[in-house]
Amino acid sequence: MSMKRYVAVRTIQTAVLLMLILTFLFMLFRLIPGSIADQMIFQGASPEAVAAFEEQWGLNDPLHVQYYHYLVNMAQLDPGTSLHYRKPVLDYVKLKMFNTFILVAPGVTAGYLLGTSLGTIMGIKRDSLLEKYGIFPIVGVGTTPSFFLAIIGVIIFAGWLGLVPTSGMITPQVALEMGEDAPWWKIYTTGDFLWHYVLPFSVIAIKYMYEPLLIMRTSVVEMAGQDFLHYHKLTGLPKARWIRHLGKHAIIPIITFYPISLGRAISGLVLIEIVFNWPGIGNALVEAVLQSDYPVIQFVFFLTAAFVVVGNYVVDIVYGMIDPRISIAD
Amino acid sequence: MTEPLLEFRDVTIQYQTNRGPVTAVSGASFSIEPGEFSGLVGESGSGKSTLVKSVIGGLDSNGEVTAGKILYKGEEIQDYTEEELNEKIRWKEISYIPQSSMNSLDPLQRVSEQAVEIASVHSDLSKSEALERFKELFEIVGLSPDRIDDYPHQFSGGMQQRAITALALFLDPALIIADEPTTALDVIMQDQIFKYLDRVKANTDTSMLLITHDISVVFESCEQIAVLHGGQVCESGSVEDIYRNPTHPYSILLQRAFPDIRYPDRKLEIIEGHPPEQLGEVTECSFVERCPWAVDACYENAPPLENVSESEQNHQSACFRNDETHALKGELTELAGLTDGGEPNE
Amino acid sequence: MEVNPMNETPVLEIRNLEKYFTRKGGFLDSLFGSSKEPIRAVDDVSLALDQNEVQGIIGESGCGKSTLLKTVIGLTDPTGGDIFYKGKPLSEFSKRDWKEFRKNVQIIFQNPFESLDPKFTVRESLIEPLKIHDIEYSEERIHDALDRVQLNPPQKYLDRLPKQLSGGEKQRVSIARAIIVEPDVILADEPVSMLDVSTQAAILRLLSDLTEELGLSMLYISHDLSTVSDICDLIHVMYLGRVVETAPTNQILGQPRHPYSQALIDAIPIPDPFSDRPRTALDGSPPSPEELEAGCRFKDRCPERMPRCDTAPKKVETDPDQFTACHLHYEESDSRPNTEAALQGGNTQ
Amino acid sequence: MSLEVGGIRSLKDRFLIRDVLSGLRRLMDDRPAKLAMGYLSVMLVLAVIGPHIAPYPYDKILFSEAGQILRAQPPSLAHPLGTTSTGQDVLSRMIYGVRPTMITGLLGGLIIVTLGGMVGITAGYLGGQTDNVLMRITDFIYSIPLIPFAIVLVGVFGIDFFVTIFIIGGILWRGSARVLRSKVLQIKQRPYILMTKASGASTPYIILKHIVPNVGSMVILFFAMGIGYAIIAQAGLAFVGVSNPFIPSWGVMIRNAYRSGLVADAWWWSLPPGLLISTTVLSAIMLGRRFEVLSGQTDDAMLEMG
Repeated sequence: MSMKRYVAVRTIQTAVLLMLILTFLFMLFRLIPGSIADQMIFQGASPEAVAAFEEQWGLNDPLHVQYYHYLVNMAQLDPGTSLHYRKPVLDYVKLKMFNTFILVAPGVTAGYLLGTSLGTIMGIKRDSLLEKYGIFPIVGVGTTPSFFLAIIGVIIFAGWLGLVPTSGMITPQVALEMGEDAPWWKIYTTGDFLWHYVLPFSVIAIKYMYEPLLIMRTSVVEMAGQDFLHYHKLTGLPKARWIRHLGKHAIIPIITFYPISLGRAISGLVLIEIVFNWPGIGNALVEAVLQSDYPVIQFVFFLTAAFVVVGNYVVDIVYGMIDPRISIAD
Repeated sequence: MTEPLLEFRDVTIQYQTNRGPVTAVSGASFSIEPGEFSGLVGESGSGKSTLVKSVIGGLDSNGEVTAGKILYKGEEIQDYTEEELNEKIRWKEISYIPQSSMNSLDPLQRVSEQAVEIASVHSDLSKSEALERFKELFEIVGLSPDRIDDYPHQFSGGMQQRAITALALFLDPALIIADEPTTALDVIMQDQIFKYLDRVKANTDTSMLLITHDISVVFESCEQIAVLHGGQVCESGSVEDIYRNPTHPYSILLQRAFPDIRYPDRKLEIIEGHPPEQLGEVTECSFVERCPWAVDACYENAPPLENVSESEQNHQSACFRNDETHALKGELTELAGLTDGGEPNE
Repeated sequence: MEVNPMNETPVLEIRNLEKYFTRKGGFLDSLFGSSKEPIRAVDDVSLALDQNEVQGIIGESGCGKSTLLKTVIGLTDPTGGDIFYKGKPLSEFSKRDWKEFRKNVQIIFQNPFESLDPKFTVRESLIEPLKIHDIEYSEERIHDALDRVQLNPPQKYLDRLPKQLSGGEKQRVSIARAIIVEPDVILADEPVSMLDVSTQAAILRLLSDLTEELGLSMLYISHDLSTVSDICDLIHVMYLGRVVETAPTNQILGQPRHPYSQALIDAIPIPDPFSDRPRTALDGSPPSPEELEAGCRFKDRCPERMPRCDTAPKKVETDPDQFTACHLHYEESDSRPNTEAALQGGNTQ
Repeated sequence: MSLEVGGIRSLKDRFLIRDVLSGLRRLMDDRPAKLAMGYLSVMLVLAVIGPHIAPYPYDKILFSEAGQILRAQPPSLAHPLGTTSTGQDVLSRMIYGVRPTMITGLLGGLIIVTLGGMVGITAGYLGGQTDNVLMRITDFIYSIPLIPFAIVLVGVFGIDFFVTIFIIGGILWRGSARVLRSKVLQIKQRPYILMTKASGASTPYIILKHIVPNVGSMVILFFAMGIGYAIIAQAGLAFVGVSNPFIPSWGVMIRNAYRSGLVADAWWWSLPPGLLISTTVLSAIMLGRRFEVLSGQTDDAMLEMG
């Protein structure tokens, strides 16, 4: 299969998958007991607001027309207005997304880097003490729910040692002092933010180190047994160079596993955000569910699913470029 | 006689397992002279692969040369560390053609890149010199030189085997160890590879140690042969001597187990059983359970390698009944109904 | 199914069998405008196997011999031609005929290490075909089957799992499994190629003895002419999906007429340091079956290449009972119109 | 005649029993496996009799002799794990919590492995369009983040303990389906399957007699991992609050401890349930993994879960 064809296939598959998710969401929210309009009025919306809402989503139209409106709105990234906050969902969610991103991207990346390097060492130094006993705490972390890991962190570092705050992203005082006019990114540059950031970041890094570590360890062991690496060793490559070869191959499963891991990270992240009361989309989702804020639920859920799907797509393309067996037709 | 290029002296190799030490090779001795092609023959479980791995350091981590010496140009190399092997032996002196050539090239790297890397580690060749040299070798092994930049998956199995052979010849080694280089190939492809190896033999001083289960290939392509069974060298000598006058019961039977296309009606010999797995020290002839002529003595001691006759140089056999084998062979001919046509040059 | 008492009908006959693999062309292929030629794995192969006859099919890996076998046994459907069992075409088989056929035609595969279910004991592996074919059986029948393949005493082997058997023993169990239902035909797919040479001869002799004792017919597939010479009566040489030459064993070994058969025989190593056999004159490897040109498939590697080779050669009787598909062996005037379909071999007898 | 009939029946009986017995025998020779098995056995017993041996009813509010509610008391002889902020005995709640945990694990694991096994084996063995459709469905399921999905479903459609288990099982089968499919793809090309097929055996026969036994150890591994992941996911949902708060699961305990604001001070309240979740999950996964390793299978299944 040529690279062109490979990309085309994956692109179409991804587009279909996104459509499927959208459709699934559409159907899900049409199954909700009671009409959304009732719910809005119950929450104190004005009749005009209800009418506007129904207008935007075409709620009084037949189902296929509704579906059409729904797709158009989603495609234009216009997921409507939050029922609870009375402002456009996108505006409300934008900042939350950033908060999540700034926590999860560095956290998961750090976990991946740590896990991959530790896994490589363990795979190469088999039968060493590190390999034999080092695996226990790692597996322990893997089998501990992420939120509990976060709680342990809070108990030890915030409660007993008092090194960091128990929750939040910034001390309200600090935010207030900055004033209304400060640009939105200002708070991320403060020391106070960093102080709040350390613990959740570390918890995520530790939690997401476990899988790449195990995969890399297995992969290194497996790869070291491959004929071509054995051959390369016998050609007399110095150890460091040989390990570089090994690493290049052993890392492939890590790359292919990344989207699955990312999906799980997003899933588990919701819980970590709640423990630390971090104002990200995880918290927003739970809040929206508790307030029956359907436009927000719908959009946030779509975002998380789309993130996984698109992540998967990107990784597959990258993988295709790395491996000449895919990118070079024979 | 000159100093042998590579010499095994009473080499014993054991693997540590949780059932105790398993002896893969016990007391094996034989040598390779400079410029010579030498064949090491044995069926699976004979220890032939273990023996060659011990030379270039490919033994599994639980394997070890527990006794004896391996001498390369007179220097003991059995205790070399990885670094020493890299520095002194691998590719500069001894190169290697692995059994699984199909999977031995890095699938993510162009073949030429792999060659350049080897050159940069072991020689002073510049990149362009290395590529030039690699192109020449591609030609020698019958590949088109403009394909050096291909990826391995763009080659067929036979072509990958040739590319691997080109890499083995790359730095003009004194010795090439080829571990079943053609087992996975069809006959025509196998013959093509040997055609190019013949060319190497004619044009260079390179020696070769050919490991194979196929005695025909050794008879055709090598000057010396060693027959291995259950970790012991049964018999060694020139291919002519062993062909004409096989002395160890295993070589006698093995030779007759091979079909000869010239005599399609000849009945083939069957050797019952398998080479044993040896736990601990080996204190008997490893062929004893399969040997039709075993006597009590064969169970009590491992027979030493001894010269077979005054007239045949270097022809050695490890059997307590060396002197009787001519009579025994006669018995066999009768048993198997071997036609006289199967024994030319007697 | 009726059996011809005169045995004039071959037990198994293949007529102009074709197996083409169409490569999956989907929506995307039409998008990129790449329509692909089918892979012609088996192309116009005919043969007839009489009772108690052993025929060999010889060719290099990728020549289509394994596909041929899988098609004959019904694991994949042919795309052209037909297979006849005792005179009846498979395409007209009723359910009962199929049952009968599947009992009477048994297969033995190449890899003894994967031929037996690792979770089944020897006894269970042997009972299974009997159960599938609703054959009543007794302990004796199982013992008898193991006896026949020289696994003695049977009690020693009955309760073993495959991992407790050696390669040769496994292959013997596979054979026992095949003969336990008392078939007419055995299809053997390189059954000894993965065994040590000391065991090879034993298995070959066993197969040879069994076909004689039980009156079996056998189609034996191999890449190695030297091992089959003893066992086969007739040999078909196959190259890239086509049979290029058919002849009795001694005849083909002594006087191969097709240049490819010649090359195959010439490349076999001889266990004799004095033989001075010249190395093969052939270069390169067979072209990919995906991109075949018209005409003789061997032409690009053939030392005897002529302009005529661009048309497909027809099969002619070059010697008594020896059929060769090569332009060297007949005059141009003999040739019928050169469409491939019209050029059939006369090898069905 | 009787011998033949007996032969057939004993074949079938011995076949399954032999496999399971030999697996268990190998497990019993392995120290970590024995430990895990012992731990899980204790948990199972507690799940059955727990409520009868717990010192106090889990929801009983306890008072001191002075008539004060025993709020967040540290561990003492009377209350080895202390009390909660509403004056309940932590140890008793822990013991009560074993049952919902075990139900979640076993039921969740069962759903996961049944769905995953059915989809994976069917797709792998039948191939073609069936495979294509089933695998696209699996891809789709893979794109659904479990916890947000469960939060939405449970939050919108009402909260029920068993519903959450079904949601968890309905998502997490995807990993086992994928791995089992690729395993079956390998196995179905093996000569012994082709041989059985060529002798005319039916598809269900081949799947039941040859495919399933040969992926059996992997199925058991997925069951064990399913137990673990179901427990973790359920605890997570309980912690968020989208689970029945009146079922005294360990997840709910952690939630209560966390919500009380005493999480850092009253460590005896939040740590024990979390640690028990970890050890239970660890034991289950380790047991499955040991079983698979000892049955001589590869360990590529380990990480595809979830």
